[in-house]
Amino acid sequence: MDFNDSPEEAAFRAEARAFFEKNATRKSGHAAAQRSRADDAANLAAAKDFQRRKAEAGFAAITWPKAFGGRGLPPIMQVIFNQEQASFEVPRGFFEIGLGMCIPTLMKHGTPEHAKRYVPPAVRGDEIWCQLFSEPVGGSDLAGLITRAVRDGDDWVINGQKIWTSGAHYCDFGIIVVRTDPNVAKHEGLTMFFLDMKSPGIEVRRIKQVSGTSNFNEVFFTDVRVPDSQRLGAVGEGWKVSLTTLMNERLAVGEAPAPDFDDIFHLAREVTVEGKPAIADRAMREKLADWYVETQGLKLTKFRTMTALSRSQTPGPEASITKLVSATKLQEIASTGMDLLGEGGSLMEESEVPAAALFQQALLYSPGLRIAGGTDEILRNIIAERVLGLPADMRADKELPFNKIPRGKR
Amino acid sequence: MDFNDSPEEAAFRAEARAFFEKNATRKSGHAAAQRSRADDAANLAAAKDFQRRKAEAGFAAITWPKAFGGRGLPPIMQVIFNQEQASFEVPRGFFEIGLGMCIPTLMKHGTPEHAKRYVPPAVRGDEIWCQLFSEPVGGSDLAGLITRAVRDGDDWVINGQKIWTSGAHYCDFGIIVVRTDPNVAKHEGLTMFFLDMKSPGIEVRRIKQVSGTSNFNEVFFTDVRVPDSQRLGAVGEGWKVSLTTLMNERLAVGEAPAPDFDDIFHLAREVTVEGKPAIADRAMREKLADWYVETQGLKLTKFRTMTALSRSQTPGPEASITKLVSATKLQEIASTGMDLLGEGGSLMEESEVPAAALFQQALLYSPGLRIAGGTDEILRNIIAERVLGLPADMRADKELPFNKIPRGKR
Amino acid sequence: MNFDFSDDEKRLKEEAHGFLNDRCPPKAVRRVLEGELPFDRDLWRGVAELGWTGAAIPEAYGGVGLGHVGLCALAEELGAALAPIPFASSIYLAAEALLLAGTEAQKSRWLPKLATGQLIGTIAVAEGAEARSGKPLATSAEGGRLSGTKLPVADGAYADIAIVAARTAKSPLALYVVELNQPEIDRAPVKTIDPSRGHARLTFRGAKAEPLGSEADGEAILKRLYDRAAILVGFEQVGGASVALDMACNYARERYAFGRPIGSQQAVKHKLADVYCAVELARSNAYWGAWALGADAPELPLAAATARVAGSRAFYVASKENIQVHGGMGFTWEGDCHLYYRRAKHLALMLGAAPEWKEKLVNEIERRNAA
Amino acid sequence: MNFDFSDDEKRLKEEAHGFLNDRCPPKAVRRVLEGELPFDRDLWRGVAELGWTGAAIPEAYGGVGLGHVGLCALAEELGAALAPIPFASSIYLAAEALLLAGTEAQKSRWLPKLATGQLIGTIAVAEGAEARSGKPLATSAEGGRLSGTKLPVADGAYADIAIVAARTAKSPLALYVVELNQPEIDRAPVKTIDPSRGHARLTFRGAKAEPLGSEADGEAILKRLYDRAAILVGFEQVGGASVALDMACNYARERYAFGRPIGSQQAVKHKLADVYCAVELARSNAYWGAWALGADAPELPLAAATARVAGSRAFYVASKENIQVHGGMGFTWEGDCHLYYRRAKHLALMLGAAPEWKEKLVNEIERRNAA
Repeated sequence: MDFNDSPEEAAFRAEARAFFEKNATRKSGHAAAQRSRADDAANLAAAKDFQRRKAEAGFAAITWPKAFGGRGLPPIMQVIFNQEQASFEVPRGFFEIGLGMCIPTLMKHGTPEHAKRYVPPAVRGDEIWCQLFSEPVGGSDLAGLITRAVRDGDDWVINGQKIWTSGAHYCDFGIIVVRTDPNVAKHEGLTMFFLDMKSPGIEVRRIKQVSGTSNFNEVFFTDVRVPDSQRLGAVGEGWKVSLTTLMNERLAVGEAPAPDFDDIFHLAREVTVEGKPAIADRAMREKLADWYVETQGLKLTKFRTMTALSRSQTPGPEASITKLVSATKLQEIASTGMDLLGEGGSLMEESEVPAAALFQQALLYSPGLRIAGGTDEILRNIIAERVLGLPADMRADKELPFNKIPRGKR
Repeated sequence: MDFNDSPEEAAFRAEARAFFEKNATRKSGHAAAQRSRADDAANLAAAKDFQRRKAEAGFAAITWPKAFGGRGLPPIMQVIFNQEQASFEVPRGFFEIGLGMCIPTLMKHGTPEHAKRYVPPAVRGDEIWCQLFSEPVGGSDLAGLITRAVRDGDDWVINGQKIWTSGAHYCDFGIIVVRTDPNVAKHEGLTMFFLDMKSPGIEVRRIKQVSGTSNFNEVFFTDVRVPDSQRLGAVGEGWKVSLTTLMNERLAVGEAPAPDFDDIFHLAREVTVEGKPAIADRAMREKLADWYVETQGLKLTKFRTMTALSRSQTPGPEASITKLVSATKLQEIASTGMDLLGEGGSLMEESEVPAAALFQQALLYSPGLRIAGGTDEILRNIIAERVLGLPADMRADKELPFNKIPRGKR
Repeated sequence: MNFDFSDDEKRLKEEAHGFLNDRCPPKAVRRVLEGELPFDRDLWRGVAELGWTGAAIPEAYGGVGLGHVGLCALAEELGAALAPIPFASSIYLAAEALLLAGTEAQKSRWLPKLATGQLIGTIAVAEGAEARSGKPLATSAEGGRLSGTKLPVADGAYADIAIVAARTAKSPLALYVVELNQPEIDRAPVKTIDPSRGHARLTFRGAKAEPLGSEADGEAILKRLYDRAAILVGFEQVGGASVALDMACNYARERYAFGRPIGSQQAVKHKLADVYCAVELARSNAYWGAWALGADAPELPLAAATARVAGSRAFYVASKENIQVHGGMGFTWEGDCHLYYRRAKHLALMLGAAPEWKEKLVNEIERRNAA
Repeated sequence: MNFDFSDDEKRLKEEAHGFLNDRCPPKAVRRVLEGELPFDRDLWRGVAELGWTGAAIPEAYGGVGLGHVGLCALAEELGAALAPIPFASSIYLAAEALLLAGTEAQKSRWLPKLATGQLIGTIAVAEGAEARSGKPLATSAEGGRLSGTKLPVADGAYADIAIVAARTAKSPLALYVVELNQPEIDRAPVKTIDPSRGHARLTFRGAKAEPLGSEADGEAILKRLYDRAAILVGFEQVGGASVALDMACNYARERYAFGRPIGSQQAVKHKLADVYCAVELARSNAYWGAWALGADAPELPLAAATARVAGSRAFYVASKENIQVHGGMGFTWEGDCHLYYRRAKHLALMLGAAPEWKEKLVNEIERRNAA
């Protein structure tokens, strides 16, 4: 057992670090800074600029085949790049979905012409992509979607509504799954397309979240025309195609944001409770120990995954534990951090509150972490079925034509 | 809001207390003593003697109609009797099932002759009854039982096996549910009988539990003949009849045995950890507070139930929370109590270990509390469906003939 | 045995339920949450007209003299409705403080106006976010003049009077009644996790202040006041928790996924069964508090701590899992789930957080065992 | 990055798995549990012949010199099999103590015999059930003679030597090597929660004892020894937890109720998913411990505490929920579930309970942050 890079890995790490030293600022202090990720114009421009520099330096598509402009390196190299990146302030949150999910789907299911036209500008950051899968009726039942596409000559005409679409308001293109046949079983009547987000008939509305930010959108489709040439995969094969995308999502979904163990540990050292530092309290110490065990366990589990990657093995759905464990931990840490302040704990004036009200803000965004990208319940199902081999839930919708499935009032 | 008895209740309480003062010994100290309830011959004889005295004093059938030899009092009076009883050392564990479940079923579904023959000796403690419902194949799926009864002239011939039968080894009679028609749906092919436990073809084997004691039995039936006159309810109505019995069981299932809050509180005051009483440790204090809140909450919930009873309202399935909460609490308390002792915590020599190894013993019997009389999972289903009105689980066995229901390997 | 509200109290509770259903739906809470109003003045007038503000204030001081158990019944309904009004500040804290420690003159002067809702009262103890620090109070009183800063003060921006805790030459904590409309007091609204309840920073620059109770007794009065308020807040928590649980159950019955109501899945059913257990334990413990409050029983401090710990947990758990059951919709600003989640955490902190109360609880049991 | 066992270690682990499957099924554990045998002497001979007892003992002292990461791999398999042999006492504790603090003469005298399993060693620290009391040791040493009582001592009834902690005139805790077959030592078996591992009371009445390490260093050596042993026990815990989880999953797949496997119910699935998370976190933390042990890294005390807290929790939770999934059958003596439950709690207590290790963990982080 060791934590050492192989010679190739060490060389790549050095190259990545040099890139960041040249193109980004090293993080100082801890926490706080990593929070502000508003998707405003200034941040978008900065992100596009940084993406272009990554592309020019050969870091924008590390694991992709050379044929698509990638470097063809094994996945461990991407992990190493991300590790190095973690020490720097870099723009984030604009390209992950496009490059992590949409473009890989396009590369696999699109034509060579599609790839030639769309991959290079996506990699350079000139064009941004979003993913239009979830719908209000669906929730965890992703395939229960009802947005329709009807064939009309060489086009398809889309009507319906998508939701939880990150970045729809600034994206150039999107991939979308729609129902093309409601008379067959749920998973069999779906088809995938890509489309121009500026197409007539698309309306984007931002969703305000509990935390007050708006990371997601609703997207409404009224007679939106998409040429059949923009279909990805066969008609009726949309579910299978979208599994490519979702598999990539699962790898991308990582641990919850700060505050984590380090933040509450520092808070407990700073905050005074009844005349003593909070960390002197044995009840607090036991909680800290429990969180450390989880935080460290998740970090080390990632090292086990990296080991599999660096041996060119494919890591399994074990990674599902990361989000499941860390989202709940985040909510507990946020709540406990506030409790340290007693009657003052509910204050949210950044200038008045320890750690600039990080814990208060986290209380508000943590519930979303337990939902987005697979709820706690879905993740437990994935672990139970795919890792532990337990039988699937009984299905009420199995083998029924989609339009015969009970749907309730909302 | 008050905790006072009505004048009738106060008079009955005084009468009950006088009975106990005369016929039993008041408890001293706390915990420990209440544990030993071996069902040996000496304890059985003492229990029969005490039951006879209860019957003579009019306390053996407080709520039963006068026609059956009861006093016809409202259920609150039974609660008051039990409250008074709690302060005394009395033999327990022999008559609860017979008088709480079997005889009420017989009174409701048997003939007047049955009642005349069997009720008085049961009330006086001369004859003891057991309940033969559970089977190895069944578990929580009580109605999934496969013990068969086949009609033969005026008799039925029973073959099969029951399990988890408390007291089968000393009982005189039992009530039994068997399958009389495997070709109809699960709940429709059952019939209930009562039988003499000394009938030829019955073999009783005691089950040794994890805790080392044997409170339960397996009972094997080989060509056991039961006259049709001992049928309770119509052929095929066994499930409905058994619901009478089970409703009574649910009311009888109470909180878990010691150690409870008081015991761990005293332990924490007695045991020294790192030179200080364990109770000085803030981590321990938070746990104590949590358990107190649960213990007190359950006790007060019982007062709410009593209030409903004393207003002659029927308490609902809310009582299910008692066992659900207290069984888990018991296991936590047991484990934490042992942790206070560190490396010495696993010792079980009663003379060496604080509280005479009560916590160690509890660690071993607590898992049974989370299973017997309805598992944690069944209780949560009951609360969700009957209290909160959530929809039932999807049923794989619904509307199938019993012998077509998938059954697996074990 | 009568461990329940009386028939009269139940009737009062039902009336309150109907009134609040009508006058305080979630969209009324939202108007305060979103900053349209500092608090719901119409609702405040309404509850005052119904006599709720004077419910537990003796008739001699202009109240209804209904007693504290009745006030508990009202508190449960106010909590269920998330009422965006200064009820807790003015009634559970300011009026109760005057009842506990005021002189005859103080009671006669302030209570009738608090009873009718004409005046709004509050309490000002914390001095900044680090309210549990146990550091000496920076706010000081000398010669009837008060100086220092209090933060956060619930309803501080629009309250008329405040009970203020200050250090004096002789006492680490003495209480004062302070009229807030003085030029020597600055008030500024501050952001908290629950904007449906207004909070402010109050800066005193030699403001006039009148002692409440003796200087030496300040800490004892405050402890007793908080114990009593904890029970009333406990009922608000039980009320809020019950509604959050109901919302989750309703949604779980109606929302379909995979061709069936999500509430038929054990993951949802069992989660909600556990929430139900937490809520019922909190309710029973709150009832104990109501009894202790009504009877002024020696068990009051223990019952208060028990009700508070149980209530804080129940509302927090119920509101957090209500969001989870609602999935993505539960996390939108437009959905109402977050109103309960915010209020749950606010109430769990307002009289001090769970660790303080757990400590009080165990202290109290030790004290009773030693006695 | 190579955060996994090496191919050689994996091969060793697989061989161990096969051997223990064959030689140490649950019914072998049961023979010790039910008092038929004090420990499984055949199995002990078998593992000794395979060189496991000498795995981490240097070749110079008759061992195999495989190193501690290899020993971790074996520990996981021994834990999975609930091996009813004095492996932990003799190897993780006695042999390791000699390696850490023994003189050349002591090492040469004892290690070769411990390495071949010819001798059985153990450690005797606790003095009665209240082992966390922090009271001064009652067992004392003077002039090479030891007096006092140790209880519980794992494998104390049949071990040949023990490392004994005693107070001296100069030190609150010094360590001694003691041969147990002396007339001045009484040994009596005692009951514990896990009878598949024998324990005894040892009474020393002026027994001959040889100092191990300097008197002044006793506490430091013991701490270091426990840290190292915690990692090895951590692997036993991960092994045991994995088997308990597997048992539960197998049963849940095969056992039908209501016409379907119970494992298709979310109540069971989600419970086991949570157990899986606990086991995987424990496994990853144990790997960190293995690395620290192999590299003798400065992180060792922190990694040890982390592995211990995670391992104790994982095995306890897995074994307790394994009973629950098995329902009534899980609670019978004949069922094997309780073997894991007993062992889980025994291992969680043997080097000190979770609260002690959580305290060590936070202390260690504070120390590292201060540095």
